[in-house]
Amino acid sequence: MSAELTAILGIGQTKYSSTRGDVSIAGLCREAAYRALEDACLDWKEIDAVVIGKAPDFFEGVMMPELYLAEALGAVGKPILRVHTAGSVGGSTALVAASLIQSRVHEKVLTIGFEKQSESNATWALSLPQPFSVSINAGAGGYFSPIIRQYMSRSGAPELIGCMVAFKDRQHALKNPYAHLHQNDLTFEEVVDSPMLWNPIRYSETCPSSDGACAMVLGNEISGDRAENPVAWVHGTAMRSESNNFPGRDEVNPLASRQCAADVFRQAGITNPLKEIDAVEIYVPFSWYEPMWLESLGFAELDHGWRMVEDGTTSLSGGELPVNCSGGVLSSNPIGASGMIRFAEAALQVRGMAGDHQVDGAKKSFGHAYGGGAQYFAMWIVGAEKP
Amino acid sequence: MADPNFPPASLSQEVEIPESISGLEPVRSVRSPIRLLYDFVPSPPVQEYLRAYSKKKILGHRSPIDGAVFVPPRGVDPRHGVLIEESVELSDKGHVGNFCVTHLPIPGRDDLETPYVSAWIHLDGASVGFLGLVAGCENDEVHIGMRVQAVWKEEEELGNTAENILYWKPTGEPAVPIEKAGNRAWDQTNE
Amino acid sequence: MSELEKPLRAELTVEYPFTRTTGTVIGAFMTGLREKRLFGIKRSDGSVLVPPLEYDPVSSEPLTEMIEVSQSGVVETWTWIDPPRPQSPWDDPHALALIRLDGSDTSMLHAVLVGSPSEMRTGMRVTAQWKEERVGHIADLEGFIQETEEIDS
Amino acid sequence: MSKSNSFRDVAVVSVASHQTKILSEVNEVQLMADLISKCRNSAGVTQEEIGFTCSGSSDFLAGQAFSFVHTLDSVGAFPPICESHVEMDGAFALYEAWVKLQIGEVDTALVYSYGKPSAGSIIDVLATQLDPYYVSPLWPDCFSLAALQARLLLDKGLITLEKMAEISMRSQKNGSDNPNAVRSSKDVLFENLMNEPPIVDPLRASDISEIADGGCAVILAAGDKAKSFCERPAWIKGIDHRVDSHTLGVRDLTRSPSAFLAAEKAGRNTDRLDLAEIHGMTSAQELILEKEFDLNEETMVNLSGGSLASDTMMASGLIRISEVASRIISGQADRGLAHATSGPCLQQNLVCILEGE
Repeated sequence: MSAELTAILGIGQTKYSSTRGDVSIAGLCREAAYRALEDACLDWKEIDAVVIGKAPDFFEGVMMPELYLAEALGAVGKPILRVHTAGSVGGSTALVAASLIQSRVHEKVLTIGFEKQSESNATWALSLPQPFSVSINAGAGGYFSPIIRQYMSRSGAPELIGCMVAFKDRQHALKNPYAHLHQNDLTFEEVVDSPMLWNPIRYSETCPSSDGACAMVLGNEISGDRAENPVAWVHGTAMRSESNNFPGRDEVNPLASRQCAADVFRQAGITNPLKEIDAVEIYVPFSWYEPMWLESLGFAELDHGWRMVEDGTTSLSGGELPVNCSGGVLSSNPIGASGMIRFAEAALQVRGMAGDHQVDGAKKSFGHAYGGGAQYFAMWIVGAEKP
Repeated sequence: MADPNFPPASLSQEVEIPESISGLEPVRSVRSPIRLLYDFVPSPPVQEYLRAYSKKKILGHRSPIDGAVFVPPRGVDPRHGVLIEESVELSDKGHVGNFCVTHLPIPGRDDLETPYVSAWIHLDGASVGFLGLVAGCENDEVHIGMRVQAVWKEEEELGNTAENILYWKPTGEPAVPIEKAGNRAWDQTNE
Repeated sequence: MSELEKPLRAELTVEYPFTRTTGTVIGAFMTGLREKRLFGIKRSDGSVLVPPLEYDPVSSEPLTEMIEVSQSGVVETWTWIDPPRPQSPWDDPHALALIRLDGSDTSMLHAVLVGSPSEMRTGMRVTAQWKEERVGHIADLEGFIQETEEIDS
Repeated sequence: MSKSNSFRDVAVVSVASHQTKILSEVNEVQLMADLISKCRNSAGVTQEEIGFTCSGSSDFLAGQAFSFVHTLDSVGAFPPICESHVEMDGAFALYEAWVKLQIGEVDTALVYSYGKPSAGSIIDVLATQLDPYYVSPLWPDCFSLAALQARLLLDKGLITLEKMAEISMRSQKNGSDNPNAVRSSKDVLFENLMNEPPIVDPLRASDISEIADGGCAVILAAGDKAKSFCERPAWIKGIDHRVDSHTLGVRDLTRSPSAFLAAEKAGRNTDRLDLAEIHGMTSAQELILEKEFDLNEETMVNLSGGSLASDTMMASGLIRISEVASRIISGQADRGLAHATSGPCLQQNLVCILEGE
């Protein structure tokens, strides 16, 4: 028995911004969901099931919000699932939706990730002080900065590589009308001069806090064949997790990341990712993670990922492997949706529907998300042609 | 790709606001604060760990599978998924496995002057690091592999808390070589 | 047991001052509350949903036609709350009920302000009682009280 | 699941669960390490042999964001594992694992879930589950909402206080054989239950579920693998879940259409049922469910005492599945229905039909 071929039939996003003050939580989600349905030329009745993902419920203060959202998302009388796998959740959610098609349980599934961070303060939600523990680590930056420092010392990367990634992604964002940050006049010097938050991480090298939702309609082979708009075909899906803080753990290049990548490339029959993949959307909440993941995923030799940044390989303007053409997490970060945006943007590229940030003739692309202390990984490879 | 400046077609019909309120300043947001109380009781191994601090002792947990020592104790070995019952007393000396210079204030820690250094402290005898503040030297003197020792509160201020350790200060001993520092130590001693 | 031997425990408070943006439909209902008015929204079959949602709660189709409904209605079911939860808008014991307002085809959850459960029964008629100071919040509605005409009859 | 498809044979081959009023000797991570080890050992599998792991838990219940990350320790997730997590009852994690096994790439799955409601106030926590604009700011507690539902049933003559007391009595008597039952009694008297004053009118204390801490672990395996792990696997003949509207004033609260639909799609009516484990927060909800599932005298309901005897939010549904499965595995029963619910007044429901060979 083999898996049912799975197609991405429709994609919908909301304009990411720090506060979507004009909508309710349901309104935000419905905007993305309707755009995805309209792209797929379907309506609620034709959807068999809904899969929702988002980061901690504390962000909006609605526990298990899929219950409240069921009636806003066409799910009444249908199955609805809610996924939560830390920062990778948007990616994992898309993979659970894909598994409902691959298993032939359903024919058409709506999947959506969202976060309305403006309802509260995300930094608080992430660092609720726990009794009896000494709180000295401020936010995710405090956790990831030592790991970045270790990468720098291991690879010998020049100090400004992180700034180069941040500048490149913000330039890419100018070509994506949905991106949160549109910094038209930003200069590289301004990126470098930005205040240091968690040495070596500058403010300019971190992601914004956004409101937003991203939705996709996935379908089986027949619905992919019959679709009016171009579809993307799923060539591989993989997720991996590993524990945190155990002896000998490679935090810079976690084994779970390497194994997840090996699995997804194997499924897609890809032996030389750099040559065979045309566009990449990887989860980069802190700029340095671009070269780190390029190495871990096998797009670059170990300790050489930073060279791809330095020589422009990852730039949309003529690079061999454009990375985060959408502007990436560094330009838009509605946490629960951020992983799904990577997956959706990868699909937009092979559908040829990425507008101004389209990579010409992209045939195969890679979507990626990670979460926890770089412990949770979700990846997919999508193609313009059937696998 | 759809234009984000226009609503999706299905949502393009405007809502008809009743005339009686149509000219008034509309409500755009509501406040709904949430306050939930939890009774936090640490697990027995953590209770033992916290209590030991009042005697200026740091306890770890030793895995029955491979002898790896975890601090603070987690009650389980995270690689093998088995319960750990054996406690071991650890030295209050170790080395900096890795560190972060933070320029942001932490909510609830007004006592910390920024920038400050938080570090993964790898105690002698432990197989993983745990977080601590490094002080007693300039921030830019802190480096991976630097040997440190705990600076404890005064006897009369000791309680059942990890806060008994004010910070970690350099000992001046020769540094642990970078390739043997932090998590890297385990692979080299056990493979 | 000495102080040192007692199990260590601590209270953990998780507290957020959420501010929720409402969108047009919920915002209009909240505006109505501020103005001592109650609104519903028409569903595709012509029935009226109170409080209004921007979508049909079964079909998920968008709803756009808001209309005013009566401030009086019927208790469909109820229970007795004693004591009220610390964060609820009420300090005193009261009934919690599903109330179907005249002109509405669905019921809404709110309090009925009576002194004891013996004063409550399914089918009783109630009418809205408003707070003096209203900001556009579901608790601007202090609750419902027994309709006086019914007591007379 | 649609009827036209033929699905791969997947079975529950091993279960372990624990419930107690207040978990104090160990924390959730240690509890789950113990249960997962027991489960794996009884099937004779190591974590490396498990193709997919899926868990269910709630941050709100734990009072901590990303709480499930810590519990990954209890699995022993190194070498890395293929894993996912739902912020739902473990029964839905089991559904996700069943779907994964249907794809055919892996043959074995570990499912677990846990909850420690004693750490906080579950009735306040559950109020945050409701419509955030109109309902949650009124802080109605879950039992009050269930009481509104019970009164509707009573007013319409669909149930009686006597019927409710019979359900409570059944739970307490059945629970006396179950070490995980927190509230149980061999000698409970019908008159005493009837004479209890209402605590959330019209519900009496014995009509509402006994909140408990706990967890559950289950191993699923497909085809021949299942037979190699277990002499008599509990085959999943059908599994489905559905959701109703969230708005209480829109629903007919005397019914649970999603429970009915899930049971129908899972194939409830294709053969007799020896037993059923149903998940309700009140005796009245159990009566609604019995009707939706068309249960009659030939079916033994809640032999464990059910969630009235011990209700562990996030795990109660998975525990229902494990209770049915363990009775099939041991040969006590041939075919059973297990049910999980979530949301106010039975909003979301999952049904799993299990069968021995």
